Amino acid sequence: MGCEVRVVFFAAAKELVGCREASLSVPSRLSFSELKDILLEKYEALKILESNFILAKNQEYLDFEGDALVVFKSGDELAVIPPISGG
Amino acid sequence: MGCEVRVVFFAAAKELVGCREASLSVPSRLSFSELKDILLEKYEALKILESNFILAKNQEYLDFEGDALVVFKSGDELAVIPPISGG
Amino acid sequence: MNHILITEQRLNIPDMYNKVRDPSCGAISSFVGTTRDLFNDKPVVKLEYEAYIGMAEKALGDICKQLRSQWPLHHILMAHRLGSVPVGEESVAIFVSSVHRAESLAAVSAAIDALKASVPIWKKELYSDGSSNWKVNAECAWK
Amino acid sequence: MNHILITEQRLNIPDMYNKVRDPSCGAISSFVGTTRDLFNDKPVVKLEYEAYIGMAEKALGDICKQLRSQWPLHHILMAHRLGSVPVGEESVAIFVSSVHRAESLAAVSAAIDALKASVPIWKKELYSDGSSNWKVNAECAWK
Repeated sequence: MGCEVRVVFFAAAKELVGCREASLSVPSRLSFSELKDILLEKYEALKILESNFILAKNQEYLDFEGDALVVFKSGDELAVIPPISGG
Repeated sequence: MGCEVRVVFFAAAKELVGCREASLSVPSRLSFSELKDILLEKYEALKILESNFILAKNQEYLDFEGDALVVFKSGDELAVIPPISGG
Repeated sequence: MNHILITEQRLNIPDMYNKVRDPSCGAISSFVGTTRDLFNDKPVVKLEYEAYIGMAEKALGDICKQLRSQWPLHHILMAHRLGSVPVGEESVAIFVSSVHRAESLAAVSAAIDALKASVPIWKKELYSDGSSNWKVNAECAWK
Repeated sequence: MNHILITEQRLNIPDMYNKVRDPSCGAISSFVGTTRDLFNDKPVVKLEYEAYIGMAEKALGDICKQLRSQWPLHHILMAHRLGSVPVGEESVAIFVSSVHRAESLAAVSAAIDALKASVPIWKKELYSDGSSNWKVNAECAWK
């Protein structure tokens, strides 16, 4: 079963995709790599980042080193997070 | 040959001796321990510090770990320096 | 107390110092980052900061928790400016107060390291030749 | 530039921060020591600082030289207050600016350690029970 989540884009990702936020349909259970594939398929411009972005769900970083299971429910917020440069 | 130096006292040493500065006759060449003995003999109140003071000549610390030679000329400034507590 | 501040306003450094002072503390240590006029000899005309604000505030709070688990600290203030920051102005400020100096000195250094590694804030430099560049922290684990 | 200040006036912390800022620097680190209201649970009513002023200024200058031999630093400010310092007010302040953060953070820590070990300044605490005590730094090699 799928669900609707809000996806938000920042910095270089926002410039490439052309918007701050959008709606995204995702399966309620999928792996991290499958999730990235869905994003890259819907937002091809992100390919320019050459996979140099990670993801956060409801403001918690998703583990990007393993290929962990990600579980979504409707209304979740998914953030596309390019390499950071604060401080 | 001896000479006249100015001796200055600070903190607990100043309180014990009762003045900030005085004149002192010292040999022009003597060891650090001999110099301390002269001070303790002239200013007995310093004995309360139980040797917990070091000396500076013309604003340079005198080596207190060896028993180095100290050379004076007239007009030099000798400072009696109790343990410090700045910062 | 933890003071977390993410703002487009100019950072008020004296005010931040005053927020962490306390008669029970003998030490206030700080780190302030300002925007530089050069990047590898290229003159920088403007810097812009962007943040995932809700998550950044959360991440700064997590850093405070981590600091307090390591050292006895009194007040911690972590502030970051967003939007356009003119050259020479402050982009980040960290102030920590503690009873003795060792803990606040250590915490400030750990705090800025952790901020650069984990807080979702981005900096874009605009150069005098018209080019621009989204910077990447060496501390960032994904780059 | 090195700024050395020994004064009976209240230390002006914002002014000191401004003295070390520079557009070529991305980092300003600082340590400020304030007088505490307690010593081992004994309420402190007053603190008095005394200095061998000429030698203290020289010693602070030597510390700046030592710091610059270890790290690339831009401005260094070292200030100490003398005379009566009310509880909660600043007694010592060290500000260092540098291009990147590592060097100013390291220099501030080294500076306060060196000051406490070598600069001829003395602190006397006066307690609410009328007693007083010339303090001794742990860093002092003769104690």
